Parts: sequence; structure tokens; C-alpha cells
Amino acid sequence: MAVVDYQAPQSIEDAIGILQKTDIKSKVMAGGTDLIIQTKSQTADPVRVVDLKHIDGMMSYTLDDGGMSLGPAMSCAEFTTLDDVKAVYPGLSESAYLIGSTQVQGRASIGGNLCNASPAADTIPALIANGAQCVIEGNNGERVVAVEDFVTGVAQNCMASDELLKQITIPRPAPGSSDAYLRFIPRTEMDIAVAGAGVSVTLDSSGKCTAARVAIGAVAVTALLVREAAEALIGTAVDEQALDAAAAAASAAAKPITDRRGTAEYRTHVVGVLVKRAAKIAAERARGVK
Amino acid sequence: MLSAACVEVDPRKRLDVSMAMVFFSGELQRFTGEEKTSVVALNYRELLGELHNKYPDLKNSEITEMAIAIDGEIVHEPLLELIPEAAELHFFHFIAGG
Amino acid sequence: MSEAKKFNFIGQRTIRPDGHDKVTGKANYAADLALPGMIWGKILRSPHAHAKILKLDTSKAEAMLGVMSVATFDDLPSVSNEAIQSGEGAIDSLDLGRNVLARDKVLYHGHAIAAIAAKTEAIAEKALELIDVEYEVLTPVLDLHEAMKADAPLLHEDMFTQGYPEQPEKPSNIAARHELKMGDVEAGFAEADVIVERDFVTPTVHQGYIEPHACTVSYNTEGQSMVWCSTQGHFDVRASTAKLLAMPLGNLKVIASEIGGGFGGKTTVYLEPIALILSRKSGRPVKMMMDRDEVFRASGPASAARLTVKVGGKKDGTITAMQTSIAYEAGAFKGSPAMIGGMTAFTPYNCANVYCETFDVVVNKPKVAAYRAPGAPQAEFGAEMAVSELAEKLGIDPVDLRLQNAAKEGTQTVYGPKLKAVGLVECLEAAKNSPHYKTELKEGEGRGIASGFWFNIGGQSSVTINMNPDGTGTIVEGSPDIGGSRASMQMMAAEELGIPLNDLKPIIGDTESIPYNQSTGGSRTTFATGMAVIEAAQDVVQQLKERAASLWNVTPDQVEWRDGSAINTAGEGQMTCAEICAKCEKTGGQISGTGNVNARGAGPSFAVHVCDTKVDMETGKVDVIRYTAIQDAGKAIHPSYVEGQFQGGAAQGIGWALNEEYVYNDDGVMENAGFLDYRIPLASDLPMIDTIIVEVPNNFHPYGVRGVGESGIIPPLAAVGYAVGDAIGANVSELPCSPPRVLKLIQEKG
Amino acid sequence: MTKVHVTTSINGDETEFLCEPHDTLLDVLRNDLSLTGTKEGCGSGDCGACSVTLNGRLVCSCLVLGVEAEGAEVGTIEGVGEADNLNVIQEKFLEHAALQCGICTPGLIVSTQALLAENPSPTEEEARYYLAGNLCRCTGYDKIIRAVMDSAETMRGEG
Repeated sequence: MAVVDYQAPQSIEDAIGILQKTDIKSKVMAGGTDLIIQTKSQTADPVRVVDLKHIDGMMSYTLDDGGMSLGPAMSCAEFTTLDDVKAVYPGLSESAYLIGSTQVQGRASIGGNLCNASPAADTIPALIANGAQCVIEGNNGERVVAVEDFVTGVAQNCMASDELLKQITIPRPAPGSSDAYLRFIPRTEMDIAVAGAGVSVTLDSSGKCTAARVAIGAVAVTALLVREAAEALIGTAVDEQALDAAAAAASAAAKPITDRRGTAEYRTHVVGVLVKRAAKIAAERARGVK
Repeated sequence: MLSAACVEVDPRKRLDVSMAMVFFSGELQRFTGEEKTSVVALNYRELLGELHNKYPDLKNSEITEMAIAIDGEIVHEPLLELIPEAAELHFFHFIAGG
Repeated sequence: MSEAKKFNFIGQRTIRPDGHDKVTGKANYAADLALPGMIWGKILRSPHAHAKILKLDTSKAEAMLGVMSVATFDDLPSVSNEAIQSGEGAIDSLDLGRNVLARDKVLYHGHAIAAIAAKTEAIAEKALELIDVEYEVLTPVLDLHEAMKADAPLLHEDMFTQGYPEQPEKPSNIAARHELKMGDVEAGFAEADVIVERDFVTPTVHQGYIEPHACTVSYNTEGQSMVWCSTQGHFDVRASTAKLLAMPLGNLKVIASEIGGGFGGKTTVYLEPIALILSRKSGRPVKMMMDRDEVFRASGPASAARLTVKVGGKKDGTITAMQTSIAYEAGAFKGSPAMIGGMTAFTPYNCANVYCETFDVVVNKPKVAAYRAPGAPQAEFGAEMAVSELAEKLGIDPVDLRLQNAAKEGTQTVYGPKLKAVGLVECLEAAKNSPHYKTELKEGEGRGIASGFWFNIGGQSSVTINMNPDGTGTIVEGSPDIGGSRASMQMMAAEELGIPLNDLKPIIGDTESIPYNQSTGGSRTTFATGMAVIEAAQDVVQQLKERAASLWNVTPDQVEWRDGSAINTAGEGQMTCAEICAKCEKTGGQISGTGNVNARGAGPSFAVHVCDTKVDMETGKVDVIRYTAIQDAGKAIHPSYVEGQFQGGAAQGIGWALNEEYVYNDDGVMENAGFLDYRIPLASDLPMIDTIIVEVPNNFHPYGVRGVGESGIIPPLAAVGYAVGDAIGANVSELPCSPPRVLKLIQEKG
Repeated sequence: MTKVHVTTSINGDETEFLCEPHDTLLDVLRNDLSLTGTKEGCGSGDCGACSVTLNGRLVCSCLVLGVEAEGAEVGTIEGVGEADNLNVIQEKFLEHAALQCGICTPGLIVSTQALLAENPSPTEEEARYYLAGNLCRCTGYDKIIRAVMDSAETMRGEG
């Protein structure tokens, strides 16, 4: 795609109006760190960029007892400085911190990461682990989709061409809950995840796990919510056996490919290791948070 | 200053010059059939003359393109080089750098 | 050089004279020059790794609005087979021409076929799609062993292996075979109590310079053609480009821009001849820039290698025999540094029986280019890993085993000459006594130690020092300065002249302002160009003494030069350099000194590195937790930049050992042609790299200098490789030690 | 395609330019405004040589469209230090020989300035991770990190 037109609507209505034009294909832009790379080639078909960053609410957030409502275009650099959010959703904050370099985080957004829908996206497993909901606005009003159903395939999401992601809402975790996100990369920074794991757990006063969500990334066409892995944790004290069982369940659910970043066999093994480690951190955080 | 090699050499002195020992690499041995030989030569040009007389096939080799080590000192452009007393001589390929 | 000379400037950590522009963004690199009327060139690159070109029609592209000119192989004048003598050894100019623009056959994915110049980059890019090319796609040859088979598809029908006793009658992908031998290895192995034999594999890697290749050129007929480019050797760019375009050298001025890293990869030409053709046919200046993708697909990487190494040693620690068989990928055209691998593999060792067999093999990948001690890292990786394994099996400390068999002055090398004075023993002792080596390893940590040898070269350098009427001077030298060498040139000139550093300004002259200079490479700049600077400065001092003598009416030898002033030893009088220069018009005109050398006696620089690693046993991820680089500099002119070469070499070597590799698919298309998936080390990947400068003087240089630019990249491959094996209790034989490979070793160990 | 008129502020100077919608901020800085201090190493946000600040936030200018600069504050290497004297970070980079070829230096200096504005006393590890997006192939990073830590200390001393 080659950018032939740039629009910066001031409201969601204006944005949707532009998206409905059919003269040129439109692409929504938040941070643009994926989009601009994809539109480098001058010989591909032309595209109109619709920049959402000037629309109220896109770059801001609210956090209260009910949970968080996040503007999808807020940069990760800004999101990771929000200490109040970090206290409630440490794993989600970690995942935003791990996307690319400091410079990339200065632009990249959680909404963009979600809509770009790379199988290896860092924030999606963390969003799934936290039970995030996607508020979508289109010509015929608003609809809400659970994040695990938002991404429908490699670089595909469930929105029509004239719909946009207005808000990401995340419920306030039940008391005794916390989350963690880990990913594996060969270096210490900058790489795309070879495997990723987002885990949230809720522990009761005795330390027994009463609820859990385990999501894995980069090991299938989309991030996966792995029920069996969660069930391996629920009812246990999140001890070694439970962690090993959760890891095994995650590896079993993985359907990875072999590419320049890792073999299928390697990803299957490592995603289990990550689930085990992330669940352990989440549990330690949950115990600490009471 | 003129290089010493251009200085006129008194032929009578040639007899008392001791032999230089020339070692051939695996590659050159294909043209000389020998691992080493001893030669009387005061400078590089005389050395090449002697070697070409002794080994006719040497003209097919890349010897004139090769660097030469005289008692361990590597010389990439030996044309005007003097051959000291009882020198040890090795030919080998020009080494590049990166 | 008698006892250690006392220096005024040499050995200080001065601020580099060209630093201000680099920290303010004012320094101009290749892509920073724009000329009036300039247009943009883009290259059409082959989508196939191996194919015949059946048809190439550029007419539609030429007709597109905004397109100004087109270039293909036919625009190169009849390229002769005669070798070009350029800094990197003889390059067959037909091969160079066919690598710059393909003829008849494309030999790697990304091979340049044609180029277009247009008003904007976007128009040029679109016009490329209008070039009509028809291919007959052939089977690509990508694996070294496959390429060497008798029945392998042939890249060049006319290539016969050089170096066999009798000339083979069938063409082959093996371009050359070399043999180096000394003593009798079979006898040596018979004597050995322990023999280690192992196969090693190293990947294709790239120099990774952050500045992509770029140039801005303008052609015009009256011999005023100009090339502005990023290069390690603008004189060799002129030689190769003028040869390809059949131009007299005098008609082509080449200016070396600041260079954003080269490491050997910018010692040839890719864009310059094409840009000049586009400029000639359009009458406009042309700018061409490779994007990062093109740098990986179409500029020269370092050879992937397969080697078998066998070493034998006795219980008393004597290494009795060392043998290797080495095959290097040359890429599309012959000329990998395989033989240099054979020459360097065992040179750190004083061993009587050595045998090396080397193969230079073409494959459907970009033609390799030099990369910092080209050919040595791959071969010495195998040798050093085998020696460390031998030490372990003999129960001898790996440093002690190396010390006991260390090459010293008089050691016979397998490639011929005996070594002059070298500093390997001193480096090994420094390693043994280093705080790093004396620190006990903790549980789960591994340690590796390795030596590295590189010849270093001298070669041709020409320098002039022009004195100004106020006593300041300009040092015009011809070695593009990548690592801060202008600071060293300034210090050497100031040392001879005795005037303040900031009175001397070193600049890199273009090809019209000084005689031919060999490329910056082979760690030669501080050694050879330094020697020419010293000669030029001494020439200036001599003239200053003569001018002072004429003013005092005494003979020049009655005038002494001390700390920047002439002293009249035959009576009263002292005159500073500035005072003498101010009177130059009275004493015969301005002063300029020259230094023209073909420097000999380049002293090899040995290096010894120590590396500690920790491995995550569940994922195979390796962390380098401590690193010490020790190397012999002969005499460190500017210690900070000497340390910088040790640290930069170590970082590139660590990348080579840990995560850098070309990943090709079965069609010969590189899958990681970018800095995202071609993983060079990051600031967060590395610890501080401690350095120890050893100084065993090289007496062929006035101050004892040895080049240090290259040896540092050699030891890390084995230092890191062996440390990883030590940490996981398994033998590493394949680089890079990427997590999947390391995890497999852990799992196989059980 | 008709060009877009953009009004912005670069290093505090009011600046106008025309650019194509597909031009990146990097293209504009280098080709239209002749501010060639910002360098291109990869064009995909992986090397950091094109680092600038956009409304105070450190970004890769190759991943920003030129048109997005409308009404924004852009900070480039040319805005660091004054015309006649270098700032502490530039001085320390030279003092520590924290550059060899220098192509990564403009990006690293802009990034270091952003780091120290955000975190005046970073640990070595914090500095290394913050600067992980700035690739350097010559130095092995050792002297760069020493220059950054020394700059921090000196600026705190003055602060």
C-alpha cells in the first residue's frame, strides 16, 4: 500500500464518515509503527490513512473501581508510566513495555497492536488474560466484543472496513487477583516474540486459586485462551505440580509454525516454560496484593 | 635517494656470496617439484632469473604475483629488494585485509 | 627503537579533531549530499537466486513520465578479463562488472539487473515495474556440500578448479583448492596421547554497518566527473569504477564522505558505476542509496564455513599435530578468503606438523566481501575450540596449554615465513593474571578462552602536510577515518613537529589532492598512514630548520629542533615554528612536507579473550555475563580508540557466536534481511567489555605501532562458543549458539 | 498527488514545508529541510539512527509521517547544545571516545538527552535497556554507557 491521502478527523463520527468513502481503501492509524512499514512500497495499491490521535478519548484513560477504560491510541511509552494502572494490571503494563524499543513505544499503542493482530503481538495475551472487552463503533452504533474473539486470523480482526476500535475496557480484577506477561526472545530487547504468555490468577485468603485465565501468543494464527491451562491452576495452591500441568496444557494447545524466529518444536516447549513462570509471578503478586 | 639495488655490483665479488635458501609452498611445488633449493642471488630480480632457469614451468605459476618473506620480513612489492647473506626466502599470496 | 621513547602526545586520550561535527550532526555521510538538478537512481534486483536472463526490455520504463535514464550491463564498455589491482588483492574485473550489473545470468536473489534514474524515488520505484524481464529459472545451489558435489548445478560453465596437481577437465563450483603443509601430521598424530577431531559450522554473517551504501555522482565529458561516496578506499573506488567505465583515472574525482562503518564491507563498488552511467545518460547528478533490505541481499557478507579440525597432544602438553579441511562459501563469484583461513587457523601455535586444505566454493548467494580479518574468524574458531577441548582432555589449564605451545619470535608459520617479535605470550600471561580469569565461576556459569592471530598489512600511503603562514598546518591524508584515526594522525604529526595538537588539522583528501592511497583495511591505517604522516612531518621539520639556518646564516645541521622550535647551536637564537612560517616568503616560499611510503614490516597483532556465560537451561538462552579482551597494540597511539577496536571487534564476534545468521528458504531468498530478524548485539545484550592493552613494540614502525583493527573479532567465536558448552556440559560445534540450538544440545545431553 | 502544507516547530523554530502524504518525517527532515543530522540506517524503526523527539516523546522519525508534524514540536540533533558550545552529553561522548564512525551518534545523543530528562540517575542496566533501540556496530556500547553515566552524574552535579 502507498499512502496517497492523510486525514486526521476530530471526532469518531467524522472518522467513520471517512472510512465509508470507497474511492480509496482506508487504513486506521494510531501509532503507525506497523502501518508505516506496511505502506512503504510505492508500487502497491494506494491507501488513505485515517489518524485517530486527534479524537478525544483515543489517547486518554480512566481507572476506577469498575476497572479501566483505555483510549486505544495512547502510546505504550505513556501507558507504562501510569503507576496506578501498573498496580492493578502489572502484566498488561509489562506487555506494553516489551513492544519494541523506547522509540517504538513512543508511538506504538495497545489498540494498534491489537488491531494489527500479529500472532506474536505482545499485548494480546495480556489483554485476554485480563478479560478485556473491545468497544467497536460503526455506522450502526456501538458493539462490544471480547478481546479473544476480536482477532480472527493473521493480521485480521472482526471489524468491518467502516468500523473502528473506540475503547478497550478491562474489568477490575477481583480481590486477591494479579497478572503477569512474559515473552521469549533471543536477545534482551527489540525482537518479535518467539512465544508469549499472559496469565491472571485469583487466590482466596488461604492461597487457593479460585479463578485463572491463561493466554498464549506467537504459537498459533491468533493468541489463544487456554482453558485447560487455567483449569490446571484452579483449585490448587499454584504449586510446582499445578504449574507443570498448566505448562503442559499450554504446550498441548499450541499450534506453532517454524519460521526465521523459531521452530514449531522449540515454540511448543518454550510456551510451556513461559506459562509456568508467568503463572508463578502472577500468583506471587496475587499473594502480595491481599 | 636511489635504492641500493641500482648500485653497480662488481661481478668478481659475486663468488663469495653465500647461498640463499628458497622454500616453495605446496602450490609452487607443483612447478618446481622440490620443497626447497639454494640459489646465489644479490637481489630479487636475480633470484627470479635463477629460479626460472632452474624450473622452466615456473613461468606458468603466479610467482611474480606473490609476496616474499625475507628472513620473516614480509615484502609485498619485492622488485627492488636485496637478498641478504644466507637469507631464508618464502613466496606466498598477497594477504588482504577487511 | 632504543629504550621506551618518552612521548609528548602519543599515548594520551585526546579529543578527536573531527569530533565536533559528529556529535552535532554536521558531519556529512554519503546520503547527506544533495546537488542542484539531482535525480534519484533505483535498482531492479533479481527475484530468483539462479536464472538465465532471456529478455531484458527497458523501453516501457524509459517512456514513463519522470524517468530520465536507464542502465543495464550493455552500458558497461567491453569489460576485459584483466585483473584490477585494488586494495583487496586482484579482483577479476569481469566478475566485478557482472556483480554490479548481471549479464546473461542472475546468480543470487537481489542481484542487480538494471537501474533507473527519475525525478523522485517514488517514480523510479514505480518505473522498475515496467522493465520487462524474462527468466529461465534454474535450480539454486545453496549448501556448501551440495555445491561441491560433482553433479551439482553449475553457477559458471567456464569455472575449473585451480590448485589441483593436474588441471581438471570438468567445470565445478569449487573455484580453488589450496594446500598448506609443514612437517608430517601423520607422524605427529601417531605421537599424540590424545586426539580431538570435530566438525564445525559457521553461518553467513554481515558486517552490519549502520550506514547503508550510498553515493551521489555527477558525470560530465570534460573529465570533471565526480563521485561522493561512503567507502573505505576512495582510490580503489576510482580504480574499479574507471576500469568498468573505461575512463582514465584523471577524469574521475572520488571524494570519501564520512563513513558510517565498513569493517571490510565497503572496500568494493556496488552503486558508483551504475550511478555514473545513469548520470551520463541523463546529464544530471544522480543519488543512489541502498535500503537496509538491499544491503543484506546484495552487498557482500562474510563466508559461511564448514571445517573439520583435528589436533593431537601429548600428556606433557606438547601439541604434536594440527590439521584442518576448510570450505568457505564465496557467493556468486569466486574469491572467498578460504586460503587465508588455512594460513591463520593454527598460527597462534608453535607446532611442527601442520596440514591445511582449503576450498573456495561458489553458491547462489551474494558475493562475499571482506569482514574484519577476512577468513580468519571461521578457521580460528574451529582451531581454538579443538585446542580448548584438548586441554580439557589432557587435564591442563587452557591458558597453560596455549602458553606452552605459543607462537613466538622465530616460530615457523605454515604459510612460509618465521614470525618476527610478537606478543602472544604476553597476552596469554595477561589473561592468566587477569582478575577475570582468577575469579571462580559460580554454579551454572561457563568460561571460554581463545587466542586470535591476524597478519596486519602495510601498503601504500601518501600524506602531505601544508604549513600555513601562522605556523598551523593541514595534514592531508588519504585513509578514510572510520574509528578515529584522524586523532592518531594528529598526535603523530604533533609528536614530530612539537607544536600544539590543535595547530594541526588532519583531513581526508580526495583522489585529486594526494597520490594513491590503499584502502583503510587490513588494520593498516595507524601503521602505514601513520608512517607517512611521520615522514611528512620530519620533512617539514627539516625545511623549518633550513629556513631558520638561512635566517641565522648558519648551516642546517647547526640547527636543532626541540619542542616546536629551532635552536641555533652555533650561536644565539631560537625561533618557533610560527615565527619561521611567518617569514616563509622571505626564505623561499611556503613549506609543505610529503610522506610517500609502501610500508613494510607490519607486525601481527595477537589477541586473547576470556568470556563467561550463563545459560537458561529451560530455554537455551545465553547471556554473556563477563568479557575481557586482551590484545597486543605494539604501541597504543590513542588508548581510547585502541580499546574501542578491541571492544568493537569483541561485540561483532559475540554477535557472530550468539545470534547472527542469514536464514535462507529453499528458493535462496533471505528471510531475515533487516535489523529486526538479523540480530546484532544490543546495548542491553552486553556487559562492559574490559580491555587490557599489551605493548610488545613492532620495531618496523618509528613508535612501535601494530594495527589493532581486526584481530579482536577472531577470539570471541570460540571464547563464547566454548563458554556455552562449558555452562551446559556439551560440545558446541555449530554457530550461532541461538537458543533453539543450545536447547537441543541440552536436551540431547539428557 | 498534491502535496500537503504542514506548519510545525523544529528545534523551537517555526517551520513550514510541503510534503507527499507518504513521506516520512525522516524524509522531510533530510530531503526537504536539509537537516541531515538525523540519519537513516534501516527505515523500519529497528536501528534508532533516526531518533528525534515528537512533542517531547522519543520516536523513530522513519515511523512518523511528515504530515503528522502539523502543530507538533520536533526536536532533532541540530537542536542539541548551542551553536558555539556543546552540551554535557556531547562533551562526554567525545571525552569517552563513545563514538567511532559516528553514524549512530546523533540518534544516541538525542536518546540520551531524552533518557536523562526522564531519569536523571539511571543505573547501567536502565541506561542499556532505554538505549537498546539505538544500534551501534563499532563500539560494543561500553564507552557509550560510560559517557551516559558520566553525563548523568555531571548534570546532577550541576543540577
